[in-house]
Amino acid sequence: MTIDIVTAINLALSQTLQNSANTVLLGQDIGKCGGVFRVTEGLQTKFGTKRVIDTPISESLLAGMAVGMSTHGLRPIVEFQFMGFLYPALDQIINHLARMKNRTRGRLSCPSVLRMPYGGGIGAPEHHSESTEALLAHIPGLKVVVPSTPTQAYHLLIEAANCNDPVIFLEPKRIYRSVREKLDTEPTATSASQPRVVIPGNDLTIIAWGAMLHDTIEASKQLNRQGIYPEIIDLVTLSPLNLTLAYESVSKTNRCLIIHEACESFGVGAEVGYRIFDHCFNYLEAPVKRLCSPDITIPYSKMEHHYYPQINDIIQTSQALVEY
Amino acid sequence: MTIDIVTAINLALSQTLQNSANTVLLGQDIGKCGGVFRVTEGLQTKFGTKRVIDTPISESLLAGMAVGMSTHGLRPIVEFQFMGFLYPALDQIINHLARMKNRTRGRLSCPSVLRMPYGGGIGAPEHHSESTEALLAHIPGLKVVVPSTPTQAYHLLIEAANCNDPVIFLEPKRIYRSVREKLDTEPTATSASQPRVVIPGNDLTIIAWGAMLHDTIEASKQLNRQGIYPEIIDLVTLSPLNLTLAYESVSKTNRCLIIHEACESFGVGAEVGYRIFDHCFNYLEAPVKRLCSPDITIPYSKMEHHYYPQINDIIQTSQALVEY
Amino acid sequence: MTYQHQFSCINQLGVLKQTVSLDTKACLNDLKDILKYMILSNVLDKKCIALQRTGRLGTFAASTGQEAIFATAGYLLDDQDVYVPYYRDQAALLARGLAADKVMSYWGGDERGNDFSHQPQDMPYCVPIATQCPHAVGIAYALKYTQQNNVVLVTLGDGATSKGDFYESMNFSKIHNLPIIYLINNNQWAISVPINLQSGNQALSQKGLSAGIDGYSVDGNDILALYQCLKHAIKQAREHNQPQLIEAVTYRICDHTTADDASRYTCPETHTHATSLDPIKRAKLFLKQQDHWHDDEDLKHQENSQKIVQAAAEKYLNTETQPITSLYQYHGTQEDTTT
Amino acid sequence: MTYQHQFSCINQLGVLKQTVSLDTKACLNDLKDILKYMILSNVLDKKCIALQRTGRLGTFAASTGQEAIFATAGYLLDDQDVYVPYYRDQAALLARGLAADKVMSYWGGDERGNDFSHQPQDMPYCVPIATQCPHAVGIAYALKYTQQNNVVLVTLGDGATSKGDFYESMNFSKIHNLPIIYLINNNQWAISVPINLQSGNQALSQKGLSAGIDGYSVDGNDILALYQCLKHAIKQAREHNQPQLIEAVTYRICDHTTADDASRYTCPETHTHATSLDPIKRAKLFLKQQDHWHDDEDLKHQENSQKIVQAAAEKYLNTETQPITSLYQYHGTQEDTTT
Ligand SMILES: Cc1ncc(C[n+]2csc(CCOP(=O)(O)OP(=O)(O)O)c2C)c(N)n1
Ligand SMILES: Cc1ncc(C[n+]2csc(CCOP(=O)(O)OP(=O)(O)O)c2C)c(N)n1
Ligand SMILES: [Mg+2]
Ligand SMILES: [Mg+2]
Repeated sequence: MTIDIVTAINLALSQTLQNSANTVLLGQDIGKCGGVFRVTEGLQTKFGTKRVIDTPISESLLAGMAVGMSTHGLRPIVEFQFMGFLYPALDQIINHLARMKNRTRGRLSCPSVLRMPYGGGIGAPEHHSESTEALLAHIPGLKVVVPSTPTQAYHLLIEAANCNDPVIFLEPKRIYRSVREKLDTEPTATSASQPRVVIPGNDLTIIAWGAMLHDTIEASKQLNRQGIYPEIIDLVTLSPLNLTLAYESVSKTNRCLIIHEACESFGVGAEVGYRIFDHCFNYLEAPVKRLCSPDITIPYSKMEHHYYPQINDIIQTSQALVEY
Repeated sequence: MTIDIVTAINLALSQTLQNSANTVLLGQDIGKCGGVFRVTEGLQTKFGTKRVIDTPISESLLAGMAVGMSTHGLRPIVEFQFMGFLYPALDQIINHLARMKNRTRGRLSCPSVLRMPYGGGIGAPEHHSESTEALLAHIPGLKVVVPSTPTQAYHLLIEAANCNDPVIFLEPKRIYRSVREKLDTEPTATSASQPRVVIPGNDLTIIAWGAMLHDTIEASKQLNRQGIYPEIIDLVTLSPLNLTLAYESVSKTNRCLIIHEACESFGVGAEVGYRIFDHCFNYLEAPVKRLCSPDITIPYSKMEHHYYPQINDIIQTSQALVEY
Repeated sequence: MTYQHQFSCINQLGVLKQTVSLDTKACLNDLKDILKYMILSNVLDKKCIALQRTGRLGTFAASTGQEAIFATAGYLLDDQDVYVPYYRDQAALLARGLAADKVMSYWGGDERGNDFSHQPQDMPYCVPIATQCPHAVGIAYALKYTQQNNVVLVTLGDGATSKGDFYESMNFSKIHNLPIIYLINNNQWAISVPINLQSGNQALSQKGLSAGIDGYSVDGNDILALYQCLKHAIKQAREHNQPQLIEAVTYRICDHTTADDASRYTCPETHTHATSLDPIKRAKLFLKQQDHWHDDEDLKHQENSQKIVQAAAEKYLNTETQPITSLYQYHGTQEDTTT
Repeated sequence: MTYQHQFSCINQLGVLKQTVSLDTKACLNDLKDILKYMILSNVLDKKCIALQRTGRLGTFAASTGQEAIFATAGYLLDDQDVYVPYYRDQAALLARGLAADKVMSYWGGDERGNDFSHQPQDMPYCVPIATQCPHAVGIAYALKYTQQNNVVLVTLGDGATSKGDFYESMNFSKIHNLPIIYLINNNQWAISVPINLQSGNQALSQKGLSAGIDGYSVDGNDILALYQCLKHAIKQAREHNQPQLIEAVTYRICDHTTADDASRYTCPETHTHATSLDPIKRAKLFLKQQDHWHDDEDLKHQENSQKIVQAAAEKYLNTETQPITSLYQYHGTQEDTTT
């Protein structure tokens, strides 16, 4: 039986609540409603209202409570309804959640997970399609991860829930239901948050994550037919960055393309691109390229396909890069 | 008579209040107290409490009021006391100030200036030394500028106050009082927010802004004695980036160093570095280098000099780059 | 400084309470107009839901059962006043003159839905909860500063009263005595979160006390109570620069939006009861008793609304999408020299 | 649901009001201990200011004139309770057992000043205004969840009551009936902003009403009033899980911090008057009248405090700075497998 990403996360949450009596879930509509995307469906019935807490609309409070709960023995997992509603919580996240351990020289720490759906492409209203992961990646003390398959989501969430420090867990809502596979609950040998080569290849390296990874895989299939074989890397962890795998790959392929749906300037692609330029300087046969959204506000749903990179864009940019 | 940056900004504010009856100033302690850095000294006495408004401690409200004021005929200039206290306002800035014009197809726009001191090196308490300009630079619709001299600060603020859209005005507090010059109030031929070559040179290009620019100039003097002549570029506007001058320079020097006091990863240096790598790919004789703070929380004052790049670091990195 | 317990004027059968005096005929004429906008909003709701269900509209937030609140607020403001909506305000916007196709355009995923050319000073739809409150304060300050005799009316949901922006706004409004009215649509739900998990106090109007603002709770299905209360509040704000807070108590008998399924978390009995309190029905009963509405008008205005909405839908469905260049056009990053 | 007008027990001359009954001798012994911490805090303030003026300490926030509030709060909590300070709480922290050199260490720019090993569950200093309130709520939830019979006491300034975090916190505390006490140090100023530009209501305790929390205003220079009020609040929170709000009304007779110059914006007469209301002086007068403090004790405890503070200063000045590696040590970015 195959399951989707929503179900995988639900199972990981359930597992965590089962194993750790100190884990609590916080968020708007996560109780009876099961969350606006149904990720927490059934959990309140199973674990009670004290552990699965339907909260008022106070994002800043939620992040702040995560600080207080986690420094005092609980392990909060907070759901933010959409990434566009995270911003009121940034103060607590930047000034406290990320810093409490450093501030108290390790006396108090903040084991907590902040989950939220991110990204567009589902025709949602304004503010429901944000992809501002770069803001979080810039903050020392935060770990930022993005799953792209059900099994990975499952293990990544279990790992995040067991981490002794705060983890931002970004859920690619566009593929919540569309990517399915048989769930393998066996712990993996390596950490689930390590970058991985999804498809090996020799002609160029493409780095992606989340929903864009699947578009990249799709584009790759078409590129294969033209005799172009990209090596595709799933970054998984946006911060702290570990690009060892990427450096190895680019040293072999000599070409690199980075793909994300956030707007281009000052996005995650800038850091990844810079580092690859820097480390692979002598191996590059073409400039490292980025394929991102333009530096504009995300359009309302009617026009959003003019914003995100589309599969065809990936194909064309890859071709150009190989021909450079 | 020479004046410092604080005085230059004060004069620009006074000038703006004088010329534009719709300009109002908002902020904590900006009235009788004149602001914690005395930037607004005397302005309330001169222009009254209706135009120079001492506000409650509600940063989110201040940014939100700037939205409402600016869409309805006023031109608010808001002082945030320190950049570390801006975070509660990010929601209003990202979701509204930057987007109102786009959202309403130009019907409503937000001519406003958000001023704040940023950066460390003055031995201030925790949260008073933030340099998180990259977060703002990533948001389409915002202009982010940083002055580094009194005359430039004056013209840049006048320009910001006259801009029909929101401008983030970052004030390098470490050099608030230390950099002095004779104020030239004559409007410049080119816009004050254009990047500029501060010192021409041929051996490498160094890009900096704000307080670090002055450390760079200092380091450059010492490098000159060793026969190394950097070309120094003051970026002035962090977003939207205009790197034409930088590309020209690097095409000539073939080497580039970017300096900032924010932590390295996902900082402004990543975007600037990436773009220079990309555009100057065929001109570079060495990888573009960044000299930034490490990816850690800003230490309390006793240790902060272990955090920011120091003049000696600039010298050494420059030497290494020239010898690459 | 107190908050008032729930104020109502007409009972469920539309009967005027004995203690209430109807000041003028004008009032009844106004109420009749308001009722027409309520009906129009109701018909528009149904059409938008149908369009969404057939894939021709995006997520849509209806305001069924809450029409009286918005229609009255939108109707009572002057043209030069500023209305600051959240996202459930179609009845108010219609009463302010918005063309119904704009509502569809907005929920259909087109920024031009926010082009309120009928009242270009009104704020656009606001999605991030409670963030419209600080905007309203800034606008109120601007109005007072430029000595315009106008007021700002800002609406928000019961859920929005949990958010810091709301309190910070009220606090400033009171310190500076701004001409502003906060109108809460307390429909008992914030998506699936019931009011008792949203606030631990007795009445949301009580939240004004924190700022020193008088708060009123009013029956949000009672068109006359809303009319009197809002009229009073607008007057206080306009003539005395006294910020006002009104909690209109009602019930969201629709889903939160078309993306929601309220049956997952609501109780059917409560829902049935709430439906019986429908403000449109009650307003009709009342106006009939006052001889300001006649049996044939039920059908007439229903049909009339249907026509308007049908025409709007056609216009909406036949509107060309924006040129791609429009995506790039409205980001202010150019300097200019106008002062 | 009400808020109480300012509660006081002893007048300026230290005379017990007739209406007040002193329950036990124990109370007077407690008050005597509290007074000692007030004196210690006062002496520490002076020393820290001196160190700052001579370049050996960073910016420092004294609490002169506000010692009674903090010393009483710190003293009355149990060891297992959790104290959540802002940045003006040295008297409370001393009463909780913090070594005076830690205070210097913190304001001297050394993170180890936050290593409250005396009460490792207490929160560190909190600089961003009002942000400690949500932490306190999270802690209170954790305590109740694990069925510990402990309470959380969080302090904040009058300026902090303008910030959204404060209201959002109270709202949640009341919905979930958490064992939490909010204690406001209303010292009339937020740096240079006077209370009337900070809040437009009559009393800050009134802000609790928004959440349905009972609020008390108490004379913050009256050690007995504070004692009784805080004791009652702690009991309500501990035994009945009722969140509590106390506004302690006092005056900041010191500068905001050493970086401030209050003479720029305060009125000298008010300052002089406020100084005459000094809580230490009043506490001494009262305890002497109750035969719990004797003339020679003034000097004795002053000297004793001086000794403690002097030793602390020496320890602080002789402490090695941290190794550079410490800057990198406490950023949690490693996975681990403990559950
Ligand atoms: C800051 C923020 N958080 C979460 C959301 C998601 N959301 C949309 S509507 C809603 C409920 C709002 O309830 P209420 O204020 O009562 O208004 P109603 O929809 O009931 O009219 C939520 C949580 C949002 N829009 N903004
Ligand atoms: C969010 C935020 N904004 C601004 C500041 C700067 N600041 C430090 S103390 C202070 C005044 C605080 O006043 P109050 O809450 O009354 O406490 P007090 O210092 O008077 O005890 C301000 C504005 C801050 N620390 N945090
Ligand atoms: Mg609601
Ligand atoms: Mg104060």
